[in-house]
Amino acid sequence: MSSTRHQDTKELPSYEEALQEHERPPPYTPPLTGSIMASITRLSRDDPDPIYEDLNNVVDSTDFADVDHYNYDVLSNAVRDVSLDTDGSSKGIVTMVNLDQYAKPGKHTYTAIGLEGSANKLGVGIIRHNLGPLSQENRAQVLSNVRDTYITPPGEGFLPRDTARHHRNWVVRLIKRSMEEAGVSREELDCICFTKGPGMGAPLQSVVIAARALSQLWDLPLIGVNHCIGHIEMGREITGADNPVVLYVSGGNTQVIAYSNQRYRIFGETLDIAIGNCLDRFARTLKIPNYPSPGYNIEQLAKKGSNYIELPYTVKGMDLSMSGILAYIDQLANDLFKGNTSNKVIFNQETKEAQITVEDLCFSLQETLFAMLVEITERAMAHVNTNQVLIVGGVGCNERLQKMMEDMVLDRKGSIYATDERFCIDNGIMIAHAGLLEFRMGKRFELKDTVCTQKFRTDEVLVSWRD
Amino acid sequence: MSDHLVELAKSHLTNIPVSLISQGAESLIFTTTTHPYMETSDEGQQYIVKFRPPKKYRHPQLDAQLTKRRTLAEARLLQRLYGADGISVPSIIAVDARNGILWLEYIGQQIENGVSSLKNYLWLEDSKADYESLLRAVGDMIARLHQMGIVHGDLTTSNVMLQKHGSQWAPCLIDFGLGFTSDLVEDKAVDLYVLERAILSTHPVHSDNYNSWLMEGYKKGYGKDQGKFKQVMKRYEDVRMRGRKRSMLG
Amino acid sequence: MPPSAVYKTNGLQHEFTTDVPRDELTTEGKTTGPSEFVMSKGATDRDKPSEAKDSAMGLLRCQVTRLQDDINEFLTRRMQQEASNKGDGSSKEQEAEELEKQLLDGADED
Amino acid sequence: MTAKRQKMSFSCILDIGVPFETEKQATIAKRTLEQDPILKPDDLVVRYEVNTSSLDMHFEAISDRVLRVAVSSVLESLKTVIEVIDEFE
Amino acid sequence: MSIKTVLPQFPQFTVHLFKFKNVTNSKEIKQNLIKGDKRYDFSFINAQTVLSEEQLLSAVYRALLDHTQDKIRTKTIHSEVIFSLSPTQNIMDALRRFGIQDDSTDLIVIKIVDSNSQEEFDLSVVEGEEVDITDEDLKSSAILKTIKKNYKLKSEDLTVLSHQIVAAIQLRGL
Repeated sequence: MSSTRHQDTKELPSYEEALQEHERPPPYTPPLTGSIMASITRLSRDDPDPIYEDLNNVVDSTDFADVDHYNYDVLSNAVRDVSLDTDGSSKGIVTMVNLDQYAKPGKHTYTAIGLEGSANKLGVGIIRHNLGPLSQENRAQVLSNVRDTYITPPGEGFLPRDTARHHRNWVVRLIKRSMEEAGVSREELDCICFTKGPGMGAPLQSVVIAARALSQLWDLPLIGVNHCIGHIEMGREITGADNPVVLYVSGGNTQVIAYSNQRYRIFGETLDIAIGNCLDRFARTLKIPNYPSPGYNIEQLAKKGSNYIELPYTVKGMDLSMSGILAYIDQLANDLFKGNTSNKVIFNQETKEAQITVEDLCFSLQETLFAMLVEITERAMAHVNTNQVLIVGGVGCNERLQKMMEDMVLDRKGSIYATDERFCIDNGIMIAHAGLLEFRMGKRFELKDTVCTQKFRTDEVLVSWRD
Repeated sequence: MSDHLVELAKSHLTNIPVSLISQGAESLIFTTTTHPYMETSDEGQQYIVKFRPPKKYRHPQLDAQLTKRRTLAEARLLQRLYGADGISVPSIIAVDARNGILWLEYIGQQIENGVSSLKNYLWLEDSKADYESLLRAVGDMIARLHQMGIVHGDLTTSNVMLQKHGSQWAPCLIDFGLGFTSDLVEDKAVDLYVLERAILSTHPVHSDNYNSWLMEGYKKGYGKDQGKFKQVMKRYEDVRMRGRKRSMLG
Repeated sequence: MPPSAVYKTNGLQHEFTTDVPRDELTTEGKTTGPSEFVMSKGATDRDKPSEAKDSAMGLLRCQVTRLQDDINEFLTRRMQQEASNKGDGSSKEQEAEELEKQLLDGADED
Repeated sequence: MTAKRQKMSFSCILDIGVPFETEKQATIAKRTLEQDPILKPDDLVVRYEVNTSSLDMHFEAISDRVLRVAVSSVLESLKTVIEVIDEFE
Repeated sequence: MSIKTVLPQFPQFTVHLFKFKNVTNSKEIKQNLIKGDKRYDFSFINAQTVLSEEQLLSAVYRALLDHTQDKIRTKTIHSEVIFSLSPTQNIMDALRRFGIQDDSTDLIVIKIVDSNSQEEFDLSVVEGEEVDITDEDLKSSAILKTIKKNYKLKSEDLTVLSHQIVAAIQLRGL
């Protein structure tokens, strides 16, 4: 059983560090301890701050720039495959579809740039495919993958207008950085991929503007990509999961997906709010920092909690509901802060002392929400008869969720696949990868078809590149 | 399928030769030809043993709570539904709640692609099959369930088993672990929505037909009480709208 | 010729030019910073636009920024005037504000 | 005094001219900007034209507020286009 | 005539079931039971309240399960069998409804013994006529009205009714 995650994960800031970081006045200086996440989120920073320069050097030497063709051998650590004795489920992607019918004569590779900005992360990545079907032996190459995150003060969510401003003001610098890191010239590119949706309207629009201008300037076709499909295809490519049930968990989405008949079909999903949204909103109630991400800080607090408090548990078949849980735990937190000693769950009725901490609340929230996620995933696995699970989306980085999923999958003798921060959290490379698959199947977008859409269901996309 | 869970089940089932037929999300389903207390006269008669193992991934407190709650909820609902007019569910043979075990009447038989669940039967795409009347019958039965104030909680085509009544297939509802009693229109509407979504994802090619047949049966199942039916329908449309309108941010 | 604009309404006309020396121009607009809301919550602006290159397009970017500021300020003054003339926060005004919020922050597409 | 809401006229008009170096640049800007719908057609009309190397934009709105929001939004995007051209042409 | 059976999950116990008609000493049996006379260590069940063998064995199963899990509510396994016939948690009520009455003439007698020791027992304490214990025989002495009242059931179909009774027995108190 190899369940090692990417080493850098361990160096993420602790909750206290994150807190200190946020209280520090401007100008922005990332924490010294921060490495992979801090560096990804701030890779584009051309701030002359020496600390930041150091950080870039660290990243450059270990992760990105010194490996010209950054391929997945480096990444095999990031894959969690809990049962190696499985039925060859990690054979990789074997496809009968001809992905090369539009290949340019004499050219042996395809290269795409991807632009993502559907929420508060702006990402640009460049990917390369060789001719032929993708497989363990013929894997996609990540040439660069840079990201910058819009961060708000503790207790606040992000407004679309400010997020859009962030994207607009960074997008050109990120594209430039991405091209430089990849060492790719514009002549090598085959297409420009962008997120068409789903997501927040203004941020999506701010990014597609750059994509359209670039496409005309370089005379390259545009490919609009469904954000969720980007997550799924990148997850499959990175981990080698062949035909998994996909748990897609992020700030805006909570879905259990499985492939059939050229569509990624949604078997289960939230009936109200998304998991990431639920965690973010609770983080706001607690007024904990949004850096590096609210969910990450809840995870750190939860690690220190131990008292389990019973919360509502609402699973409806393969669907689930979270708004009731959020309302309930918000109330508990508010009673705790206000010292409402009549609350018997929080306060010992004899001593009037709090018997529950903020850490316990985070712990209980995670235990309850994740148990629900694992349960609906398992139900979908039983329903479609598969024993592979792939976790994608920002919340997929959560180690507790991954561990719980692993425990479930072990009981089914199956395999779990997850990626680390670079691919779990919204990024440009997944848009490049999924877009390139569409490109190889001959798909092209006219300018008039590049208007972004806030609502774009996963099952609307015809998955032409799979059998 | 996990061996240690099977061993655990067997440790609670001394002298009962069981064979695992499926591993659902929360239970292992075994069949056996040994009745827990009756002498079996009929050779080949089978019984279902449903075992809810502890879930390692869940916090022990939550796990104990859910396992107990669901074993009992299922048993109680089956007790209420068994013998009710126009409803078919398996009968209870024995309950070992402390070990999470339910003994149930065996429902269904083998068909070309596995057990005779509605899911497998629809997957056969049998041109001679009368899917329409079958799905109407399922809708009708769900309506009766709802009129009794019972919500299934996990309506899928896997959870409808088919039994031969003469030459006709008749539906039988199973797996009430997520079921509960409720007379709220909302709960019934969500129950239907969950089914609609399951049809959509599991039987995408014919989902429109299947869903409309189900709904016709559901309407008919309300008999004279069309007012109640309309209330559920109205809320069902709301629930669907919520589904479509739901924020779909990345 | 730098970028320019002409505003017209009910007989009134106003012209905007951006014929300003290069060193008075910047890519950082006065009216295009972070929202007041987020600043009031203690945000710091880490997301200023990149500085303009010393190129024709760099200059154009600065000029458009200036033009945008001028137009925004001019129209804002007119809106304030109109509001004070009317003397009440009429429902039409609220409706308009709602409209503005919709454009900036998005709304349901259905 | 009628309860019926009066159809408002497009009384607020703004014309903007942005000179690029080449017609190609102006065309890229036009084609990039004109795809996205801005507000409802009842509230606003926008037209883009390229005249030699100049991008000419014409806005008609029912109020100053609508005009301001629309113009500022288009100019925000325009700045991105210019930056892209500046950096990658 | 009688039934001797071992439930597969509880091989350590052997279960004997007998049925008597025209019993004349029910009052005496009941008095000795109350006194705790060891010779009367049986389950004496009012046969009017029993519809099927399934009902009886289901109660035996329930009693043995609770016994082996250390969860019995009454003093002996034999009184527990009678309690197990009941759909409610009230022990006195269960004994009154399902146990022997002064005027009982149709009796079902159950004896559970250790399979290894095969202890002897003496049924001569019952003065009556032993009969077969098939479902047919059980039905002949059953009073449906009483049974339906005891279990609060309405079904006319006796197979369904019997299954419903089993469910009530299995779910008591859960």
